[in-house]
Amino acid sequence: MNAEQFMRWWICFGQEVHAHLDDLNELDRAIGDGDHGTNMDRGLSKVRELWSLPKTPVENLLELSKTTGMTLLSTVGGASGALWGSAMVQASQKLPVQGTCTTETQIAWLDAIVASMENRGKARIGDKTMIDVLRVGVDILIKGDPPSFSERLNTVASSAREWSEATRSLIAKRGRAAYLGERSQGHVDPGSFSAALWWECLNRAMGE
Amino acid sequence: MNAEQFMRWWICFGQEVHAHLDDLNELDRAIGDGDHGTNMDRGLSKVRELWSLPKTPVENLLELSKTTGMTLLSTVGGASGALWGSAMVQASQKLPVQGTCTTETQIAWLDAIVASMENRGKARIGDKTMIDVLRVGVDILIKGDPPSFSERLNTVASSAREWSEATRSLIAKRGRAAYLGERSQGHVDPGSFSAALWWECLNRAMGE
Amino acid sequence: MKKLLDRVEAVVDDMLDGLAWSFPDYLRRIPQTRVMTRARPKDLGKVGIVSGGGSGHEPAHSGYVGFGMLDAAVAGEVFTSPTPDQILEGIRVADRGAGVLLIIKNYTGDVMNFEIAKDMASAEGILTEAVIVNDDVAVEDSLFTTGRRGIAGTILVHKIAGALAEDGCDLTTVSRGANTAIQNLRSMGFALAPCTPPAAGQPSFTLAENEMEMGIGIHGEPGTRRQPVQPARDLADYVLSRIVEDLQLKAGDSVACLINGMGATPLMELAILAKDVSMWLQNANIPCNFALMGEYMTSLEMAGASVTLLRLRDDLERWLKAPCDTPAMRQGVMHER
Amino acid sequence: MKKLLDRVEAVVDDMLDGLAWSFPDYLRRIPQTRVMTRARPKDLGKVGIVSGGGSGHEPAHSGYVGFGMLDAAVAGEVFTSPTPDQILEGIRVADRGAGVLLIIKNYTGDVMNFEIAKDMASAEGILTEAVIVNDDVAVEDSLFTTGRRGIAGTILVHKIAGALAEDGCDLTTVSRGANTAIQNLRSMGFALAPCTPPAAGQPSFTLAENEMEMGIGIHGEPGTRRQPVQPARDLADYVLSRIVEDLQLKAGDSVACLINGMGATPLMELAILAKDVSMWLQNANIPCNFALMGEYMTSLEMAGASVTLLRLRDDLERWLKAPCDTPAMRQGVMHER
Ligand SMILES: Nc1ncnc2c1ncn2[C@@H]1O[C@H](COP(=O)(O)OP(=O)(O)O)[C@@H](O)[C@H]1O
Ligand SMILES: Nc1ncnc2c1ncn2[C@@H]1O[C@H](COP(=O)(O)OP(=O)(O)O)[C@@H](O)[C@H]1O
Ligand SMILES: [Mg+2]
Ligand SMILES: [Mg+2]
Ligand SMILES: [Mg+2]
Ligand SMILES: [Mg+2]
Repeated sequence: MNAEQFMRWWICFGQEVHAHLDDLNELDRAIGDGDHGTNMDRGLSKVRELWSLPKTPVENLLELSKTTGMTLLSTVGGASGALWGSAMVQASQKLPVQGTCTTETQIAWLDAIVASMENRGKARIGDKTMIDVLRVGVDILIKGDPPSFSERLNTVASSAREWSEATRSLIAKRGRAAYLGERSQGHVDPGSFSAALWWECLNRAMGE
Repeated sequence: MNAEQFMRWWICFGQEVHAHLDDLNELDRAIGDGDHGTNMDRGLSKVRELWSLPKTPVENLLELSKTTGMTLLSTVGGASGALWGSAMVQASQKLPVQGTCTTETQIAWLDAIVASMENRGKARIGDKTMIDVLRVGVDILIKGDPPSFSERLNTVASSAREWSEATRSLIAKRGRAAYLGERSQGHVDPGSFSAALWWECLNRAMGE
Repeated sequence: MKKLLDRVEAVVDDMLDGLAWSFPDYLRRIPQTRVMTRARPKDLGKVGIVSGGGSGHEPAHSGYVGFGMLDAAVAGEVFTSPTPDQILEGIRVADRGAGVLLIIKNYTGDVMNFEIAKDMASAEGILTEAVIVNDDVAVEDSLFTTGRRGIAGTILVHKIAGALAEDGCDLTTVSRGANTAIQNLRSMGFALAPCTPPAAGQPSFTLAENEMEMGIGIHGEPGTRRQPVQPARDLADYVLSRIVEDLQLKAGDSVACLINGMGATPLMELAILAKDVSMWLQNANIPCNFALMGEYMTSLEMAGASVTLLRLRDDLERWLKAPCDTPAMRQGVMHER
Repeated sequence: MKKLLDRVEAVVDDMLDGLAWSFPDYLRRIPQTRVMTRARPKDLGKVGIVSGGGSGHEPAHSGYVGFGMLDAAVAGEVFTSPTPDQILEGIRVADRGAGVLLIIKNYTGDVMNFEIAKDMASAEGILTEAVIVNDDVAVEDSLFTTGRRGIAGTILVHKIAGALAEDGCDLTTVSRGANTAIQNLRSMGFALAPCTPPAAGQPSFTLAENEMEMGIGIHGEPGTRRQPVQPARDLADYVLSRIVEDLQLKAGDSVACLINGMGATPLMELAILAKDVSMWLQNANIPCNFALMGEYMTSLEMAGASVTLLRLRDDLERWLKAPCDTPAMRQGVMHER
């Protein structure tokens, strides 16, 4: 992954979230407080603004991950802001300060992102959160089968919405939806849906 | 007028107001605060309760008028309560403490009721209040033409709703509707409508 | 109609009991009446202050019973003025030997019922004076009609009269102070959504999604004009222009300001309106030396607000800032450091 | 959506400016932040108290900034927890050299953002402790999920922690007192009508004319159960039964009680609920030694209410009754005679 791919990826993520703003809010209205789209959109558009400044250190992946995290941390708010923001900051240490990073490094970094979220949010697969899409995806990338990274990434990106859809039948254990208990069943978790968009954009950015 | 007629009259008035509860509230909702029916009904049902007690001094017209007034005063509230209540108390002095009263006395007493209202409320004919129905009626009774009281009363009772209806085109000068200025036009004054019911019941009670 | 209540016909009684229970340090309900009075009566020899009106304006008026404001508040049915016998009870309990001031909002029903009660009190030998609050500039002032309504500005009259009375002024002085306040007091309100009186069971008027009522009173009645919904800034501009014109306020005049919610409008929106009001006043070079923002005189669950300005003079400002301790308004030098 | 506002994207900023203007004796907004702090900072050497959360709960939390309660309140977007950088600003200003207690409502977002800010503050050498309020009995308490939510009872934790801090207790003692309060605190709420977050522009849920939501939180979300509308008395009975069972309250135990409006419910209805609560407690022989009734922790213009009980011990009662002086809560021995 190089810096340009990183930026294309996150710009795409911001655009996709913006395009699905109402969908994400609607999902959150059903089992949360209706702001997931607004939250993510607020933060991701700030991330983009950041890069339109002239002085961005575009060649520093560590810095990119860290400032992306800091920006999300200070603009998104809510559960998603804390999780995405602090994960991107913490995991940034895995990335190089110069040049591209290897596939192994990228995977270790992605794993670190999700691990940081798991650590902070205490959610496990099946708790009906974005972890249901993020952890499953990272584990496929880690497993090394098929051997081609881009193929695995393709699989993740093309399956991510299904994983998100699969949260529908679950009872939420973490996040705001957990307060609804059984009433949370029958609705897709909003954070899992935005996480799917994230995988899709990564795949797109890496393929270009 | 004898005591029985007095009581039949006011019981009729209470029943008619109760039957028109929603109409009166509806009229008041348009240009007031929607409670004229509820107010009058609350007071008039208390008046009836009073007479179902065993110890009512039924043969004392003065006392009847006064206790009717006191009851209205302490139960109706609002503009109508103050006007009807204090008028009935004040005018009661015109009535005898024993036996029936003559037509002349009755007319003087009715005039005193309306005069008391005019005095307290400062409304004149044309101000879009119950005075538009009460003063016009009393003046016909006073004028002595046609000579038969019951004929004049008939005229008053059969015209009263028209007088009330005629308030529709007026701009209110007194009471709550006055705050609406020109917006009060096009609506019948609620107090004028209940006043019409009062004339109708008096006519009915005197004819029986 | 969806309301949190038990018996429609007993809302006022149930409410008064609930208020007395909630504010035991402040309020007592006089048994068998609808009069709320101070838990700790004012000193003997001081002027008593009585106000009241229809219910549905909470915290007005029982919320202002206490040190530095009212001695008794008389509650009528919802939006219906109280009856003279109840007002008389309030006057009796408020009389500490120096007479009683009645603070009446200018509605025909209120004025007449209070006047009748005043006559009754006089007949009992209780000295009384009455002042009539008519702060609503939405309605034209005229001798030939009912004149202007009394609305939220009434609270500031309670405050000022209460301070004078607590100071030991005599009835004439207290009454004169209240009238000075009234002469310098103007308000105007608007509604974004109507309210539903419990007994009526239906809204007092209906509005389309983009409509509002300008120039409302406090009894759920429609205003003087229906108009499209506007941003808070434009509403502030309109009502302040009307008030300032009516008061003939000039740059440099200082004011007190009350931003009052009508019931359903959240504090967030009132605060936004307050911001707009503050900027308007600043632009007009009218310093605000005393501000109140919150729900002071409501119309059940109506959505909307009113703005009140009181032109200040040194004495009015001093009385406004004097300490008071009531369920709904508490201020003092308590914890100043 | 009909709201009194200017720019949907700036509601929080406009509100904070309006609050600062309305309560100049109490509040300052730290420039460029969403932190409200005391106009007169607490004495040096006393523990600072910081709370906060999404906006839309006004007067929470900035309404409780002042003597005897909070030193800083941090406001997030509507119904969205504030971000760590803002919370850190609040911690910095609240630190008077004796450390800072964070009072957090138990929502994933709030807890995580406050925890991140706490880490940042520690990195700066500021001593911090955090307590998590989880008073909502509508939600089952469980280690394997998020646990119970924090709702209106939070105000009583502010009060108690604030009193301890003002008394000069050290951070551990203040934190322990707050936790004692939390352990004895339970609440439950219900909604008769939803609210509309400004950015969303539509109600968070819809209800038929005869439906209500039982067991709501404070973010406009639906409750744990939809049910037909019931009289206030039955609602009081249900929520009190749940609370009393969860707290294992026995006859003779004394409590503090908070009857809290969700925004659009008028004081009249809250007072009626208060009456029902008072009668229920009296029948259960549970004396109430301290009552609050009004809007303390709202959900924009949601219609509904919550009831909170705090089991009292001598110390808790003393701290609850200690003086405080904030925009939304003022009590003291000011005018006692
Ligand atoms: N403990 C957690 N671990 C992982 N993800 C979580 C956790 N809590 C919430 N989430 C995710 O965050 C999403 C909600 O984000 P958002 O609506 O922006 O925040 P909030 O719930 O504070 O309003 C949920 O849909 C869920 O996927
Ligand atoms: N000054 C007045 N003089 C005569 N009648 C009046 C006056 N003010 C009001 N009314 C009458 O009272 C009626 C309203 O009564 P009601 O609704 O019971 O009282 P309120 O206006 O206090 O709610 C009006 O329709 C009008 O006929
Ligand atoms: Mg959300
Ligand atoms: Mg009326
Ligand atoms: Mg009325
Ligand atoms: Mg949120």
